[in-house]
Amino acid sequence: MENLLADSFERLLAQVSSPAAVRTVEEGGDPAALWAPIEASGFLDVLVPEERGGAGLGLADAFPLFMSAGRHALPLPFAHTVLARACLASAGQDIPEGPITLLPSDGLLWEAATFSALVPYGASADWVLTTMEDRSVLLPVAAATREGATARGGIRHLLVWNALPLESIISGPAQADIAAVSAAAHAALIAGATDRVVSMTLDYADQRTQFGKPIGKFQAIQSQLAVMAERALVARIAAGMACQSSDWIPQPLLAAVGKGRASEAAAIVADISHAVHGAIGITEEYDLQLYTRRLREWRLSGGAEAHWDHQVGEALLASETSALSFLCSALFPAARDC
Amino acid sequence: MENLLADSFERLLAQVSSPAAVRTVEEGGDPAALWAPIEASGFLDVLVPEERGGAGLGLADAFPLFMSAGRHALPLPFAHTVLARACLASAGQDIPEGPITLLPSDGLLWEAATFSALVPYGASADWVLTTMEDRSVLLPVAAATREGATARGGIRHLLVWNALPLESIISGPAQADIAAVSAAAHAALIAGATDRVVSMTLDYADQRTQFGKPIGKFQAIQSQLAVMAERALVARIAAGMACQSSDWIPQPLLAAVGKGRASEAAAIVADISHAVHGAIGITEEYDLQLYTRRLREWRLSGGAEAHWDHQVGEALLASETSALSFLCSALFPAARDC
Amino acid sequence: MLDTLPLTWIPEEDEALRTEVRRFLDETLKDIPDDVRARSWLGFDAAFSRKLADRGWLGLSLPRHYGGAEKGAFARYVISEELLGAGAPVSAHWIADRQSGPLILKYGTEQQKSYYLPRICRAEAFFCIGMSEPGSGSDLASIRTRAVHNDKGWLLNGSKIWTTNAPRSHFMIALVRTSGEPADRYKGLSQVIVDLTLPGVDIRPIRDLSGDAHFSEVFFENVQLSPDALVGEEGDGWAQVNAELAFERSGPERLYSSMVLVESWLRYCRRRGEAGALSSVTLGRIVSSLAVLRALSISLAGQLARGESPAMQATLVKDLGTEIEQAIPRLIGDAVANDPHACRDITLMRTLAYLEQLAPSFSLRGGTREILRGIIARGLGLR
Amino acid sequence: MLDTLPLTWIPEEDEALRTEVRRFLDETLKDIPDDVRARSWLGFDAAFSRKLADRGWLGLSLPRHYGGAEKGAFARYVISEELLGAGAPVSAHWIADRQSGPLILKYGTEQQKSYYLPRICRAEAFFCIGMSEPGSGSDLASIRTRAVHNDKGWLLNGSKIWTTNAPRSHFMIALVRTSGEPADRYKGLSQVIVDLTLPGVDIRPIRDLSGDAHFSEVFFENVQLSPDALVGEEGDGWAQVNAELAFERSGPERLYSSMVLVESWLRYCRRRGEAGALSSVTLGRIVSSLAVLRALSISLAGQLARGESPAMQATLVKDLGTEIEQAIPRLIGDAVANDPHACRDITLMRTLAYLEQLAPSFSLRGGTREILRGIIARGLGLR
Repeated sequence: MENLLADSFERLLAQVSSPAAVRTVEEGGDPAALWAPIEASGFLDVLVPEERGGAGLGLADAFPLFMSAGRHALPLPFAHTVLARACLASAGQDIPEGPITLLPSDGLLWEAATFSALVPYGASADWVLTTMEDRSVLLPVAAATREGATARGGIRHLLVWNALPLESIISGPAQADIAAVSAAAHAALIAGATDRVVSMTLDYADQRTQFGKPIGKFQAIQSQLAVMAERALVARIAAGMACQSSDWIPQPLLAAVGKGRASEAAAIVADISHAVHGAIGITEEYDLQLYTRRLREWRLSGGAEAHWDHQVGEALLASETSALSFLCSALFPAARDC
Repeated sequence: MENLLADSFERLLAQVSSPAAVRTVEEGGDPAALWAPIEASGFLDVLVPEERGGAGLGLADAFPLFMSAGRHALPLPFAHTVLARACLASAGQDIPEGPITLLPSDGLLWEAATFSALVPYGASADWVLTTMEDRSVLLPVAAATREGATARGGIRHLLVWNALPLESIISGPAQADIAAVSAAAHAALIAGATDRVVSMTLDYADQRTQFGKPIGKFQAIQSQLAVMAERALVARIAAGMACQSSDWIPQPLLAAVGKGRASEAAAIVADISHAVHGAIGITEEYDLQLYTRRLREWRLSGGAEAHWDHQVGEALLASETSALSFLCSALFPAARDC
Repeated sequence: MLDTLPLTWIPEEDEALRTEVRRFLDETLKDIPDDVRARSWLGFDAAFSRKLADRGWLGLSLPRHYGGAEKGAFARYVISEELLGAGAPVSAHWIADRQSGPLILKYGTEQQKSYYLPRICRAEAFFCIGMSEPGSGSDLASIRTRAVHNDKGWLLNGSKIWTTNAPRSHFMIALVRTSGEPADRYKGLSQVIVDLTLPGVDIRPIRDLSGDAHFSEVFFENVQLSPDALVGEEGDGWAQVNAELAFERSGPERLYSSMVLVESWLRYCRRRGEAGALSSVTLGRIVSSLAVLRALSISLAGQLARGESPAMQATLVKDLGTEIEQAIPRLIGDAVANDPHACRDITLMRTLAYLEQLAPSFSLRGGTREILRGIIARGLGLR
Repeated sequence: MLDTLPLTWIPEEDEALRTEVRRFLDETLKDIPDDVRARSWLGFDAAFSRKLADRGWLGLSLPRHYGGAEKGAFARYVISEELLGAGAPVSAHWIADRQSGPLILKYGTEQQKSYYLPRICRAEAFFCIGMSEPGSGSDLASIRTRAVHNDKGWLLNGSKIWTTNAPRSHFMIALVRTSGEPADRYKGLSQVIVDLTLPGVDIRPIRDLSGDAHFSEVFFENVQLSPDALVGEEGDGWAQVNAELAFERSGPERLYSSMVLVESWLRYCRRRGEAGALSSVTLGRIVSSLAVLRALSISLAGQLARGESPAMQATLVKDLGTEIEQAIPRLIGDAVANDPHACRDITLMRTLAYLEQLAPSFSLRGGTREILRGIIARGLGLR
């Protein structure tokens, strides 16, 4: 069943999240046209319990959908919204329409009488789900000023609220560690985008001729392509481990492994893909940059490799087991039926 | 004149510090036979002032000699002794016979009623020059128990003194930051050994045939050899900067740059040389391992790349200049005539 | 390419072996210091191998009537992980248990199976593998050692180099030329079992840079092999060897070569109390990388157990595994030396130095990185 | 190989220029944010270039009677360092000042020199360079653009791609075929100066991933060049271009592409007060690497000034320079994201994102890394 689901969503995105549509949103166009078919498809509720009208699936089932969002460089917070809706549903709260992004509790800074946050998908989300003092909070983006926090085409924005609308406070306890939830989502997005970048690069290496043969025949290029494929494989498996949960909440340590390794892979895959593509790869009209730009942004979002490796290292130091034992238990998902 | 000096010392070491002689000392043989011609040559006093019977040269002049010691994997603390003798001479103290190694003040640990230290050349030195409470101290190795702190053939030892002989205390103030002095010496040793390893590896790549042609003709091997040559060049220049001083004391920040970059290069050059050599490179009878083993030991001695990079980073943060300005002034040796 | 590696779980009954093995190793190895344990699958201890055999932990996947336990691939996986993680001296039985036994089971005659397999399970027959020859290196097609069919069987002449454990093994499985010329490349190669006590076999140990003599050069001068020395089909040697390589490239052997150092350093960090950010990041990076590779390796083990041949994926995992195995001593060295004078743990320092020296050899087994990347490139459709 | 790069000091009189230039830049650039400065030598500002010309800082090494200052190579080195380090928008005059002027001085006729050089010194003649062609990439020998000698001079047909600044330059120095066929490889190539206002020249900008349009494709359809369009000898184009490359590969341009980001991040770390170990190590690693490369680059500048041709060393430095220039955004990204929610410095984040996106282009200029490593291998005696 998951494959049917995943294939169907992949087809939907291949249709609606075309490079042209991605460019439109990146250039400040209204994301509503891109969001509407996604909202209408019902995929946003895959993790919402059946009794609340959702599909009642687990994070592991949603993983291929998140990868599709990455594979098509969807400039809207699909994965984040799916997780936010699961979170709101599990708190028994109403779920607003529109794209929702996620922000860990320490992401919101209170300073000089304003709240501010660097928000992934700040450019296209309507809501920010975060936690304050152990309460889930849904902040309306419309009430904030926003400013791009990346170079052209970036979707991470700095949002600043001069006052928080009180009606936005959800009267329920926080449901999960949003940092981990968001890390798992980003890892899956990276896995999807690396998949796309690898296949574009292999195609290019096969077609592009230099010195009388396809560049993919040169040993030095082959070596780079092998490294790229290896890292894409690591990102894929690491993200899969991060999303290996039967409910919607990832195991935090696995989310850390997933985001750390996927982040490292993101930079390596992006760099190699551009090295192989040469000048064409950095032109606006060639699509590669849509995916590599997103890879770089997702790598940094919520912490890159050093941040997450640090979490894993601290957890091991604090445990009392051997490294091998930690690998076999803490760093491997619980059996599939859990 | 420096070239005459350097050539003459290089010839001496080529003669006395042969692979066979190095192996003898590494296997626990008496280093006296190897030390005698070096002591007799007078090179140990190149940095001692003329009025004390030395050559009165500066560290920059000694740099090529230190490189020679590295190039021949000399298992005795030649560079360290040269610097220690300069230090003792500048403090107006007597200079004992025999090889002297260097230990920064924080290298000596007082614990459980003993002094202990991990000492480079602990296997072959007679004396350890260190500082205690701003005093230069010369500790006799004979009074300590010693235990190898590396794998086979390593010359770094753990020395433990149950009591310190009082007569060893030199009644003079400390003359220099021994950590920096030792870092500059190790950087030069690494530069010398990488030079040797690079030329051995290039020769091998030219001679060894696989799949019908010399392996040096394969693009993937060429790429590795290029990286190796680049890193050897970095080690060489970095070490040269560390040793760019007209007296015997290096500029501490340049010593940090030198040891940090040379340490990074040491690991890369050693790894690539072995990758190119294949199985033959890790045999005892092939000489490559004499130099790569020393490279790895020198890399760690007194701090590897992270340690020294940290020092440089902290210095830049604490300064009030731009990074460019720091590069142009703090991280470049003062003009040659200083 | 990437769709074919699903997360795979080790069955509970195999996982359950772990506790028992761990308890046995804790007890048996308690006096062996880390710098000796670091040799792990280069460490030779025939008595230790026999202890494992006594517990039924050798030849686990072999049929019961040959002395095996008829367990699935994952039982061996669990035991291997625990042995390697603890740095147990497994080299006496390792090749027989992992490669030679399964090879004989798959390709051998009934006579070969009933002779060799029970001995392997009892740790009475230790095997080594003869692949490289002087001058051949990665180019195995250039093999010149030749077994000529004669009326008594096969007459063997030539030599093998870099053979692990030859002086202490009972048998070698050698890849030799039985027909054709070196110019025929992979055609005409076969695998033969050589009894190393036969006249004409001369074994000369090669010391490695750590002072150990795990390697040897083995010379064959008119060694008369019996007719049943041949394993599998004459001329199929290259195909048989490659089928083995998929196992060799993706097993736990390809992840844990530096594991004793990780454990040693971890204990040191805990004793010091405050590890510092660099150490935490390094530690996290190492175990995160290993965690992902372990998941890949288990997935591949599952595929191999189901009879699939994920050769390209196995090669990807081997290349990644080598990378982290070789990076570990470099990374830990940098972290330990970050506080350059703090460490008085001589055993840790010796373990570190040993693995720094030995790490280059990790990319020699199972193909150099250039060879592997060429295979990957082909797998990606590039040549 | 390694003996030939002695530490070299910039003469005091040239070093003295630094203070003046720095003061000028502090004042002139004070309102330009870091994410704009990050474009540096891609930043186009003709008025700024004219201000530099007014101060006598263009064409520094050219003879006085052509409008230059007759200073040594190091005066330009110092000024370049300060311009690049500050992220000054230098691209208008950069190629004319660094490459085209010296080229014309070396190979040009008296007429060419007295026409172009004074204009270059006054920032009135901006140049671009036409090398790559659609489909040629790194393989410059496959050039197809052709200038055919006719009675009015040279008739130019073909196209160039990836030309920086073509729409805003007055002239292009193009490498074109004047005799032979592409199969003749490097034989028959020449350099010609193309007045970009001539009929038949069609320039189509190419937007890059950051939204800028520094690159262009330039088409030539029966463009009639005058007889003195040829620079140097007919057929010597390849040799002339390679002589230029040694300069291009080892100058300060090859170290400071990410320098504005380093400065921006350094200020951020200082404002935060406590940088953390990871940031200190990263910062130290970056500036240490740059310090060593800067020493190498200065040594090479000295050799070039003395008329030597350290082509292989220049290539080593270029490859090392590209490595650190490309590593800087990756390293700083990891360090900034280590405290993932702390940074509210939008300008730093934009500068970082811009350089992350642009960094791949750093290995396009002056030869891809594979090309460079092939040159190094030849220099090492390997082919």
